[in-house]
Amino acid sequence: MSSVEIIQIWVAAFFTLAIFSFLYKDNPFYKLAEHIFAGLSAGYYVGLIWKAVIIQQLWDPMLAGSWWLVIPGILGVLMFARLWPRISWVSRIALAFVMGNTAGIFLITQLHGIVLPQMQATMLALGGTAGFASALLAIIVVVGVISTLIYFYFSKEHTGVLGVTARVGIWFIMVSFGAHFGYTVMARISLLIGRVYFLADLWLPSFSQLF
Amino acid sequence: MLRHLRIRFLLTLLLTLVADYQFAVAQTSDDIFRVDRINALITFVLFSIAILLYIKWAKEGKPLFIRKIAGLDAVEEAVGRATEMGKSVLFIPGIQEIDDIETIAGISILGRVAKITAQYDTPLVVPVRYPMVLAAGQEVVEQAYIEMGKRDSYNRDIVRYVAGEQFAFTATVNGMMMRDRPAANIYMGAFFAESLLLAETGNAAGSIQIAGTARPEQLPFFIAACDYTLMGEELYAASAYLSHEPLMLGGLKGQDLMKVLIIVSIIIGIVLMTLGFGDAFRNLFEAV
Amino acid sequence: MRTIVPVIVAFLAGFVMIVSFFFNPERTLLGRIESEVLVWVTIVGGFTLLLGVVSITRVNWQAVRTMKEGWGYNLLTLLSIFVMAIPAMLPASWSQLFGDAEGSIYDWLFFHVDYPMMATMFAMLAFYIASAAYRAFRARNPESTLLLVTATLVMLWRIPMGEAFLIQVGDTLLFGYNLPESINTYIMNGANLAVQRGILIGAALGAASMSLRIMLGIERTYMGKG
Amino acid sequence: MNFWDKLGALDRRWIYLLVALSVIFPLIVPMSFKISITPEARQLFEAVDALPDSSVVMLTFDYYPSTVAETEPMATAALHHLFRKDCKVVTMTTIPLGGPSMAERVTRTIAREYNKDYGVDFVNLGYKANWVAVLKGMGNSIEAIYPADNSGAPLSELPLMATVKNYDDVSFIFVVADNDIVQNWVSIVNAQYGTPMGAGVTAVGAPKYYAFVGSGQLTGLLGGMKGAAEYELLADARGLAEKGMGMQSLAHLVIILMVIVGNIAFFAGRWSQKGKVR
Repeated sequence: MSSVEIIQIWVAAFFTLAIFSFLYKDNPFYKLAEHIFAGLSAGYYVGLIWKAVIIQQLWDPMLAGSWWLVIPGILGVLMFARLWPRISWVSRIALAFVMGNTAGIFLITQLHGIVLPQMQATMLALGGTAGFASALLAIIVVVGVISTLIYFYFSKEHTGVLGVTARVGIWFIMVSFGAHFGYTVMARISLLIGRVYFLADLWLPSFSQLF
Repeated sequence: MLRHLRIRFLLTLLLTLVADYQFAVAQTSDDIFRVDRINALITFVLFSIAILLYIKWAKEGKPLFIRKIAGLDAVEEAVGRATEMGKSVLFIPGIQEIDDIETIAGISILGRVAKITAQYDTPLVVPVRYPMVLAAGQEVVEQAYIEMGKRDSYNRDIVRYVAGEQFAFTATVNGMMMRDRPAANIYMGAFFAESLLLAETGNAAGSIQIAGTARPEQLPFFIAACDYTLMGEELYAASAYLSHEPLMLGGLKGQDLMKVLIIVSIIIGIVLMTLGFGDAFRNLFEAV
Repeated sequence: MRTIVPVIVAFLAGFVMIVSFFFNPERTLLGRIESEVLVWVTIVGGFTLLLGVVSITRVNWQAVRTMKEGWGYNLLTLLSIFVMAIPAMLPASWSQLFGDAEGSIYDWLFFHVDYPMMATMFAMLAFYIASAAYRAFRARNPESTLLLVTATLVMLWRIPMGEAFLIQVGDTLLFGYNLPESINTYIMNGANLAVQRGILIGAALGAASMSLRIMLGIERTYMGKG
Repeated sequence: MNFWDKLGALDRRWIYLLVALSVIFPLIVPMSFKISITPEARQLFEAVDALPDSSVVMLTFDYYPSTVAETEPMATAALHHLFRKDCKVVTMTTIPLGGPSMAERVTRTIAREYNKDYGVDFVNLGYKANWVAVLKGMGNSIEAIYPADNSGAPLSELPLMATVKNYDDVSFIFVVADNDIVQNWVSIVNAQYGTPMGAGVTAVGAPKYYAFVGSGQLTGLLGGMKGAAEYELLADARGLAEKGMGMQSLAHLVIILMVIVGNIAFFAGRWSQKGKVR
């Protein structure tokens, strides 16, 4: 390990431990780390947008002749009108442009890319010839999808057949959320493993280099 | 007149946009109109009509039925318990800004809770993280107290601003819970990782806990740690049920109609597939 | 004027996308417009991020100026913003410390300060989950019992040690029934898939309905007050 | 205060300590287990493996530094697999905080091992804002959205990009993500342009995406660190995820134990109190 590497590791280890110190209680080290973190992240955005948007998407193409890009450039600058209450309404134009476009894409893709394919995939033949296991699976999927949809149907009281189906729905939902629970626990532990690995595999060995 | 012009404008726009200019470089298909996407077009048209019609009806004040969400009974029961015990109720409308629809739903449920606490003079505490949410929350709570004829019991500190980042906010609220030991904690809105910490502390403080959020990764934790949980769309439905706000209500009803159509289509598909000649029907839903 | 212009802009920006979906972009004027609009949106979108930075700067500057309690921390945030941003905006041709390539100040601060902190923030949750598991997750009713039982099975199934255990259980108690495989088939690809599909369809309808309202200018919450 | 109450009121820092020990212990006493492969991971691997040599594959770095422990092993294993197969790799990201830096560093590090040349064998497009428009816009023209790559070189100067104009020229999209973006890759790109895709996601999101695997919109799925470990094994690129499995095992057991003991303490405490009232 070179001395530069050792410094890098110690800096990273210091901030890792400063964040972990919140587990004991809120303290100045955590506050310090938290505020530096907020600042660096904001600074990262500035560097990124400067390069990826202002230079690459606006400045260079405009120099190359795409003068009309001045329009989105102005729209972008209008966004900052938000900061002054008196002219903040101007920023709505820019915001409306982005929101409207996203809405237009979403309106179609949610129906075309999610609702239709998911409906189609649920149209399964029940009791086919492929054997008991796949027949059972088809029934589980079909009953699960329909009863979940009915559970989240609000225009009728959940009584009678609807009530029974919604009841089945809730059991299905609990199984699915149980799976979600298990997976989420797994996710959080993995992240801890990542940090412990860094501390144990890189930081600890650097001690022997120091002394 | 204006309406007529609007339609003319739209048609002209449409025709200019899709006229055949022949500057194709590489053509994937010869048709200008994507005939293969007609199923998406039909879905899109049906969907738009359903939503817009119901919103129109809701605005006109037509009675549109939404069932009462079971979770709302649980909320009322919890507030009732707090009254009996002479303890306070803690309500958190999520940790997001006011432009998040989950926060909006949370605030409208807060209106209902405030009415009950006003009626029985039960202390209510609402910590919020953003000035805009503070303003909206204060407005709703004050309105509720006035409606119940308890203008005098209202004070501006019911909804209070707790500054700070996600975990700092959580730490402060947790402190409040352990100190005041509220009889009921109600969480309605957008929650993230702090859901765990809040629910855990509330549990240690011995409070009844009711939660509602649309975030699927937080729902399981709320279900396991709270006495009742409003899941996903139930949060919006509860809010529409209480506020009768035409956009929310109309949207919800329109979506419900679509759900019926979807369920019916799925069932037809399943029956036809099971009988062995469903492929043609199933292909109607092919997304290309 | 203050609402009608944004509403028209929102409508047109969305309308182009919907029409172009149903027509062949290559042969119409529409295709050209669609492409251009999308480029514009990515540009304007970039400025939204900067807006966030400006408001963080403002909030912290206010705190420093009025010497609010703990203003030293706010000053630190301000300094961090500048230390990160300014070298990144200077051309890399001046010095290798500038720009954002490997070896620059920007890259170094990101990988050795920002990155470890961000990775640690969420790692803390592992501890919180364990303590909540002990103190709050109760099998208080049949629903939450089912949830916890499924969660336990899935947690076992996803780790090699647990999987071996489940196979053992299947072998000795259930006549060689393959437990891990059926967890994958019936829980993950059965009940879970079905519920997620139902929720997906519901959420897609909700998102589409919101989009429709935004496009038509019925829903204007996003514009804010003023 | 009886035993059960004391057990219920245990200070949470003891539990934190137990979790820490469960993760540290396997580092001191290494444990190795046989890692089984789920069908979803195998499908993804086989779809990538079946691509003809020198196909163009798009690999996305749609994750924040906060989830690298789960996602980076997936991206790394995928890169090993792709470079070994001589595929051409185009990387991009929709994550503003760190995405471009991580894509650059990970890709270049692995490319060095296989002597791959930048611009010929792989390109890092980097970041552009507003992912919905980015995903949609690349369907018309990648160059319109990305006039230059991450380091600022115009796309026209990169030989690889001369053959990759839009999704039609991409054989497979390998999404590595820690957020809902997967859903948009599916509903915007796969549904409209038909490009086959598979996803490696954090465990938090994984249960949801089974619905897309079931509908055939995703060819396969890797869920969390276990999913990453599976791909590492399949692609013969052993790394961090596989090593992490031992730690993961013990920690899961600790959590399960906590749930069980916590519930016993709770119900036993309740039961003993009932006894007293009588």
